[in-house]
Amino acid sequence: MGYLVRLEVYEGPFDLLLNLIERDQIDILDIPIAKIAQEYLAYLKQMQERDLVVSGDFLVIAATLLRIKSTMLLPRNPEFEEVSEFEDPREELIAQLLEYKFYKEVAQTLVDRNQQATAMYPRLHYESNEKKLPIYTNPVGDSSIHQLASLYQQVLHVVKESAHVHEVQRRISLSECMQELRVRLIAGHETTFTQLVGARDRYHTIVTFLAILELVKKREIIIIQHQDFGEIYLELIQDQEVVL
Amino acid sequence: MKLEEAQKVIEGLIFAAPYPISSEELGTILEFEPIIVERLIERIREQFANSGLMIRTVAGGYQFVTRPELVSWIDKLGRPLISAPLSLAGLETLAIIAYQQPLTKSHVEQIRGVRSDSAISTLLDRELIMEFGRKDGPGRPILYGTTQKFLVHFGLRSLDDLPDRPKVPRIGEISE
Amino acid sequence: MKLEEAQKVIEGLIFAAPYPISSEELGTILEFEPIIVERLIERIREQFANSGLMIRTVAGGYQFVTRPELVSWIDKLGRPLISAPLSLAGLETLAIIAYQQPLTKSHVEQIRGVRSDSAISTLLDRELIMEFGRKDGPGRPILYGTTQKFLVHFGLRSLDDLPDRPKVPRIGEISE
Repeated sequence: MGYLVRLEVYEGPFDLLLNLIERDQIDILDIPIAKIAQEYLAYLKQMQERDLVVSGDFLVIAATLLRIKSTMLLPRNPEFEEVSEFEDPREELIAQLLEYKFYKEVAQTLVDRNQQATAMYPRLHYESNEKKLPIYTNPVGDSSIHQLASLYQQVLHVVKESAHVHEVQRRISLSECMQELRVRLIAGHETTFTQLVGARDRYHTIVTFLAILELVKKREIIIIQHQDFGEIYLELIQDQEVVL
Repeated sequence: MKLEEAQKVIEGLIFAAPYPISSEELGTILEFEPIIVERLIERIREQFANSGLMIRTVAGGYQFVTRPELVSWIDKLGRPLISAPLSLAGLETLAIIAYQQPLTKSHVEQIRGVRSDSAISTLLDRELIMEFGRKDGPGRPILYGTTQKFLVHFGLRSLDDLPDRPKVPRIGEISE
Repeated sequence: MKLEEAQKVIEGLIFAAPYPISSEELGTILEFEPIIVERLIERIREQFANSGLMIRTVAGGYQFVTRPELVSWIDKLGRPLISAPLSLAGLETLAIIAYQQPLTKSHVEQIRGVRSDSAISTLLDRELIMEFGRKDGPGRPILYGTTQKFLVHFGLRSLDDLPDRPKVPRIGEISE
């Protein structure tokens, strides 16, 4: 075991390149490729000597550096140069380096911003899974007060009509009501007291109530209430022959 | 440290502490006697007299909370926003409640001739109607009436601005 | 509602909201125009001028926080750090995503020059970035973007608070 020299760890090949450029105080826009390529490769060699894994990303850029270097060494064809604009083989790499450099600086800005932000303590909040009711941003939709008023007149008109009709309606008898309940219970859609009574008049409510009591007495149905003042459920007794 | 400065620090500590912080703890941090801390908290409370926030004493410590009278507003936080139109059933029910308030659900149903539970719960959700106490009598049913929001959204200053009620007798008078 | 009352409600709502609440959301709750809400918040800020608390504008909304100059006192509470500091790789990746969002992982890797799987999964875990759908094209790779938490974490009002991105000069322009 020899002596250990601490080897800088870089975030990636661009990080390493930028570091070499900064160290040598080179203008990033005019990189001496041969020199930088040599230093870059020397670093990779050091890494290998220390059994550090040199990732493929570093090798890709090494290859790029060498390619640029050789392109720049090639004598330029003067005929060619007359017609096409000379393209610097370093262009793409420099653009990449500049872009990376910018984000590296932003990363530092973020560190500073975070420091400022954490100097201000927010209140601690506790997560709550409580479901929230929605807010209606426009609770009446596009209805107007005139619509509301005319709707009210219509409703009252209907009430007035039906009030007259009601006078001549034949009233349902207890046995008819019991029969109606049997049918509705068999259909099975309405099984609670509230549903069966419905929104009808007082007479109908009383008759329905009496009909239910009668059906219980005849052992055709049972009534279940799970808690005081809770909903009352009606159930047909199984195996009971219901005469329709 | 000036008292003013100490007050600021106490406010910050009470606000940021993850639990109700006691005057002893505050005193330890500030190197003050707890009694001084308590006096400073009294002064802070005076300064927050007109704020939506207040310091309450709870579980042996102090804690910033919103004023209890704001609870109905705070409840609205984080609720999803919905802008769906109101159904005809809802509007019809609203019309009846607007003109006949306060009235019970069964009264509405008597007029409309159909069950109105869902219409009424929609109107409650939309905060266009609210409970106005209970009616005397069997079952003490809930009475409903329209809200401030109802007036705002129909552009009415008060219920007197409702277009004239048609000259039709009230439901109770019909059967006579 | 009187303006004084509205101010109290706004203070309460900003305090109680578990996220920075926007003037639009406050406006919806109060049935006020956002511009009115913003004016009222300015008035609240004046009234809190001598308090240990302040309202900061962050992530498109408002939030009560302790004043930055109190930080050394508040630190004494020993409140656990919300999160360990991010690695340089994480910060770099975050910076790229903040500017180029929505973008794919391979786009990030192209800019950084190295694989970024673990940086991205850390940022996802911390909820600083999230998936923003998928890109059309082969493999339909996931697109990433920054979250509201990102803005809060770095105390940014919006993405515009980040430094301007310089135009990358072309080499042709340079040599001149």
